[in-house]
Amino acid sequence: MKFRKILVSVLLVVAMLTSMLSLFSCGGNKVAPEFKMPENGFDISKKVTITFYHTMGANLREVLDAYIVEFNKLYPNIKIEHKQVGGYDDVRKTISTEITVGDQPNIAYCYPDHVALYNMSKAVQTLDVLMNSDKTVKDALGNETIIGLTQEQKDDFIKGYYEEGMQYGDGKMYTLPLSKSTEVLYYNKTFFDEHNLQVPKTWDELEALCAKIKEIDPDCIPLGYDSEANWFITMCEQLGSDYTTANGDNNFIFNNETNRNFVKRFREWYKLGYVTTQEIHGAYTSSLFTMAATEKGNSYMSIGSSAGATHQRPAKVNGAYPFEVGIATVPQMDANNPKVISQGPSLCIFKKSNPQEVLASWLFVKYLTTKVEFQAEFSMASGYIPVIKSVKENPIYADYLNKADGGDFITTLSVKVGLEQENAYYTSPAFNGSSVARDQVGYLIQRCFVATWKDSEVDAKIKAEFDKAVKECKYQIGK
Amino acid sequence: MVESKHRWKAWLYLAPAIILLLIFTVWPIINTLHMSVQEGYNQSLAVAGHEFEYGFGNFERVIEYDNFITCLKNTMILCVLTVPLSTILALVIAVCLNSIKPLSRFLQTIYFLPYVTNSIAIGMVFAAMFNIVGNNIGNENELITTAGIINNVIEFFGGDPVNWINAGSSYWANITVMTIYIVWNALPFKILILLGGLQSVNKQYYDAAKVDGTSRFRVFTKITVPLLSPMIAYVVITGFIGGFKEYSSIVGIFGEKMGPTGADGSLNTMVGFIYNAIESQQGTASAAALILFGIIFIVTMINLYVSKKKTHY
Amino acid sequence: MKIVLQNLTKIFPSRNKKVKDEVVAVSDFTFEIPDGKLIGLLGPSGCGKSTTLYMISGLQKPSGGKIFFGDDDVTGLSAENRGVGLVFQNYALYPHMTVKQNILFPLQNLKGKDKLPKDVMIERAYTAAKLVQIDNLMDRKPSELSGGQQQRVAIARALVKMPKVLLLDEPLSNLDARLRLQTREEIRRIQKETGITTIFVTHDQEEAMSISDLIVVMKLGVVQQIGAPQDVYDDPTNLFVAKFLGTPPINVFDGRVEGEKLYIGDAAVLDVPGVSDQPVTVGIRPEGFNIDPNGTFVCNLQNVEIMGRDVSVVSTNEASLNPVIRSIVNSDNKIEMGETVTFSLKSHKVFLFSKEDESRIYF
Amino acid sequence: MADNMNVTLQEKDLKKVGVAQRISGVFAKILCYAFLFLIAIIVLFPFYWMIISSLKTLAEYKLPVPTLFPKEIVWHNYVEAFDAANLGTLFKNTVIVGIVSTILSLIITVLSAFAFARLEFKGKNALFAALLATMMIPGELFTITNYQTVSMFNWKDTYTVLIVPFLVSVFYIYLLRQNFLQIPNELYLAAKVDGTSDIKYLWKVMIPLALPTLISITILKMMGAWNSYMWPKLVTSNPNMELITNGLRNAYSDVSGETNFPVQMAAVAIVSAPLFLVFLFLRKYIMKGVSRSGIKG
Repeated sequence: MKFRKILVSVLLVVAMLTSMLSLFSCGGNKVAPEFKMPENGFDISKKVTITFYHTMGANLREVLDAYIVEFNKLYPNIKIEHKQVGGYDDVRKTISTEITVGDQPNIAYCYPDHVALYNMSKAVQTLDVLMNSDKTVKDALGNETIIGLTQEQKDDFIKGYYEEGMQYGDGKMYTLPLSKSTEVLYYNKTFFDEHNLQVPKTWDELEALCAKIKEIDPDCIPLGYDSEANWFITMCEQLGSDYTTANGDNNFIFNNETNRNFVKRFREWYKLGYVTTQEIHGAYTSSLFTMAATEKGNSYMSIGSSAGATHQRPAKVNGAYPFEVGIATVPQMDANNPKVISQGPSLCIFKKSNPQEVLASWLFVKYLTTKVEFQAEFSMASGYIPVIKSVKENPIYADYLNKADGGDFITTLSVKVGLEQENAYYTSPAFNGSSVARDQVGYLIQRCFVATWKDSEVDAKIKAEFDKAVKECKYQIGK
Repeated sequence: MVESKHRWKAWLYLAPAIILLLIFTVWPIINTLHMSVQEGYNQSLAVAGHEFEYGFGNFERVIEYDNFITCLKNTMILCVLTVPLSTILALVIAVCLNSIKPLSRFLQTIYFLPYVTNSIAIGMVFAAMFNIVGNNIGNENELITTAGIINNVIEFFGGDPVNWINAGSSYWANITVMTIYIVWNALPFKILILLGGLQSVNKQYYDAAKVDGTSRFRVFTKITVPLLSPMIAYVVITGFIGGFKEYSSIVGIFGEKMGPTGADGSLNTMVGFIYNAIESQQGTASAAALILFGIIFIVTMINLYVSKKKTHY
Repeated sequence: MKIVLQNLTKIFPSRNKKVKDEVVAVSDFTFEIPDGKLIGLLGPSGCGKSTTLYMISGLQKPSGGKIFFGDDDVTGLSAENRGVGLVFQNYALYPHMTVKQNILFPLQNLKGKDKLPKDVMIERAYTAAKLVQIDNLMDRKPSELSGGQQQRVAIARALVKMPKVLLLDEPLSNLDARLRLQTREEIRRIQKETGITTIFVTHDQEEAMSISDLIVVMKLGVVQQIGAPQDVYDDPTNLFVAKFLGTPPINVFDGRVEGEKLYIGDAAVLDVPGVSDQPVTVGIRPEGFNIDPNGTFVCNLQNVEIMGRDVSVVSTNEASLNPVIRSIVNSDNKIEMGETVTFSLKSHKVFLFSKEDESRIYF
Repeated sequence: MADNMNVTLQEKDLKKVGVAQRISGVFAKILCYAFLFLIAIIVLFPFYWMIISSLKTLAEYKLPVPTLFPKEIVWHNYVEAFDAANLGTLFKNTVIVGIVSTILSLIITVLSAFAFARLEFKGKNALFAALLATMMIPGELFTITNYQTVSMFNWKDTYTVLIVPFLVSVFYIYLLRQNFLQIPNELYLAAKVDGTSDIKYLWKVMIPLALPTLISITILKMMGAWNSYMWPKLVTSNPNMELITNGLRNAYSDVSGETNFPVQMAAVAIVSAPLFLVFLFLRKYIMKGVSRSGIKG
């Protein structure tokens, strides 16, 4: 009796475990197949529901909702469910977990490194077959348009933003930009005018300017640079030196003489008290920039996100801003061939076994990225830069841009500057590990700046820090 | 005992728990083991149908890694500092609380509050308290624009501000802050347990000691501590297990870079290491988790062995 | 060392703050305890005997009155400065220490010039242990000892620092009957050997009477009577004391005095010269009865219990306040089993108490 | 022995001893209170900080020199926090999940603890030891696998997925078993002799006696529901299915996506308030339960 009971229970447990094991391990390849354009194109009679993950705050969701209504006038059969999934990292984490069970959304906010991660599971749909399709679709209002993008539409995108979708090393298009930001140089216009200072266009000019400002106000730090990583990557781009590559076995090629030299140069600036960064300072450098000039440690320039313009504006004193803020393109190596970083979300589409879903997703992505009114309103609501040039011709948006100033309409000013440098945007390669590289070069700068080394050993130490960063990058991606 | 012929009944009572545990605990453990022996296992690749070789490469990778040694060291240091400190502090607080009448309940309630509150904000608050905002700390261009409240207090008493957690701060300053934060976090539970223990100690032991003219210190060391030894063993063991799982408190203060600016990762812990790897290298993460499990297991066994020798009755 | 208690009073404040309801645990206790005696504090639970003991030890502070050890006023001193040894009811042996460590503990507390060298401490511990005959158990833990052994350890621990006063709180209550007899003799012996003034608390009158030099009977915080056990037994000051002492307990009757004669029921049972006419409560010790066919006190015989040397006669009477009357007579008396039994009374075993305040009426 | 009596007393001035001992007693008390109050301030400071931060403007919050009291009290932060995060629905979800999971968890825990404490079966100790060993594994590692499991069951976006995976806690079983073991086995035998069924015995005897532990399990479980963050976020894609803590992070970013910390702090305060209140009212039970369960460890 006894033994039978035990036997039965043991057998039960074993059976359960094996059944579970087999259930899970047969999972194998859960990825939906590559999209193939259906013979008849998009079927507007069948209902499809598509999900969209993003990070929009409440005010942006309002804009989105309004345009979903508009979109549904064209395609009443496409139901859009959208959800704010925390911040960008939350989106990445959620989706990468969902991919493991084939449960990913249709469309998501993405950064290049997210796409690289999803791509390891081959989950992201390349857009080429969609955006180059010349099949037509007839919407509910009776207009017949091609499913893909017209050449005109393609050309309308700001080039640097558009090319971000193609930097995955295989020449294919994975994402379309939605709204963008960049880094800009904020400067204390009042102070500059007062002391007759010129806004620096190059790093050499900046260095000279910092020296000058230090003479005027020895207790200041002339420049605050928020993102160490952006600084490093932008310098690579401006100098034409290697940073990373999406191809080959060795992705991390930033350990080179040129890069070590600029790190060494900026380290000297830091030691001279010319510059500080967000991490070293312990808060956004805008807090130094907006500080009263009488206080110790304030700064007169700040390089930060164009989307954070309102934080670069000093608080009103007696109803007036204590100084006017000016915004300019960040300093360059070659002012005639400027390079500025592009940030902000793009949209990617995930593979699904139902091609109609993919098509519907594409139509929505196309709508959001090419609809002038949406791009204009979204930009005005968010302070981000629209991704298509024709937005500027929109009368409401043109009006908006005209209001730009260094006070109440500082956001507009930052967008305006962002639009003016439309030819300067670059993108860096995206691959599994591109975000690791980004983190590591940021840490690299922090470490080099903060460390106290003897003059004689600086070169060797910087080299050692570069070696360490590369080693760490390789480890993190499993090499 | 009874019930020998109704053995199936016990299994019936246990069935719900066992079934759920099999699905949500045992199976993940098996899966973890499985992942840990597939070299370079990566969920994203696995989803795409990639096959991995079996072997112990993941374990080798973990152990050979410099940063893992750092994590191990940090974890050990934090354990060795925080567990005795929080236990002793909790013991002193409990003894003080037990010796007073007015306000005792009120103070008990206050000490317990951290136990019932949402901890998201607390790390930020501590970081703000120890913060220094400034530039070029530690050289001739030093420009501190503000010091956190702790430094304000230090300056008020005439001391020099300490760079606790910002760029250029020393490892031991960081460890000090972490120790304070972790101890703060650990206190409520320990106070509660030890106070409960104290209150269940027969008062006559103290009367007897008083009649014998025992000094307060001797009462504490010779009577209170030995009588509380089972409770102390309990909080020490749980403290060590918790200490080895330390992670979120460090994120709370230093952020996910796990260290002050310029020394990223210098305060990383074993769990932090696992988290780093869990997104992109599940094989390595699994191996590290198993290693952590092994270490916790050994430490707990040592603790149990010691406490068996040291606790009385 | 003699101990003097002067108007010692202890009032516990009421638990409930709103209702003023304080408890007087000990009221106005004045007594001089002679040096080197064994004193039993006796009374039912809640009579204040333990409180008195704790006040003498210094663990509780009196609300009023004074305590002297010898000529020194120790009222303001706390326990550790009084040099007393205290044995707790449940011994309070430290469970984590061996017998030896327990006994050594008080010695290790000594500081400064009182500090003893280690070998002296151990010698003293062994002396104390020998005294209570546990020197062979020194390395055991309290949990490995029997109740009686634990009791001895507790006494040894109290004695080892050579206290001026040894205080024992219900020392025998946790022991079984056989051990109790043995241990109380032991306590007596130890007290005799050391000559330390010893006070012990008990609710068991037999225990108190058997070993004490003096007993103090207490009731509701008030001292009823103090004296040598036999004196208190033979000459109780009130009904409470009379009832509290003696096994079998005293027989109590409703009675009255008329014309200097004591009547129980209708029978005049005893001459009580000098007592005015009044209703009284009569107490007769069991041994106060004589089987006497010529006696005047007639009771209904119920049972005769032969106890060897003595015979216990169980009878009833309408005037009896106890359910039965228990009288103990010499077994030489032949008792004929009939309906009734007739007694005459020994006058020195008969006590009269006032109906009003239960105080003794002497005759 | 009496001759050797300790004579120190006579040598000292008795009054001096009395006064000295009183002073040292008072001094110790003062020291004790001072220490306890210091600790209390340290413990309370972060809460104070949370509340004042929740009443500041974003600009003031970001001041480099933090202010100890808001210059301008912004109650509106609380309104904003409540409105923006859909807190009403999240409250409701949390309460439902908290109550259902607590009840089910209690039933499962009681049954298992009873089996471990009172019934005899082969492999009991081995099984119990195995369960205890699982407590040492960092739970985060389970997430990936569990996520796959619930997705396979198609449980996403249901209450089930928020409740079921965490119903069994080895720790609670352990606590309750220890508590049950404190109850004399004679009671069980007596009940058996009287023909009482196991369930009736559990209900009438064991549960009332183990009430403090059960209460503390209830509280811990409720707190768990209240504080769970990662899992609900992972397994819900419908914002109406999220739990309260998820609401803390999502909704308080301003235009540029930067977190509005004062509003977030206000949300934290709102979210913490119910736990605080429950604690203040049930303090006795909670502390007794938690400490009792601890003592028997």
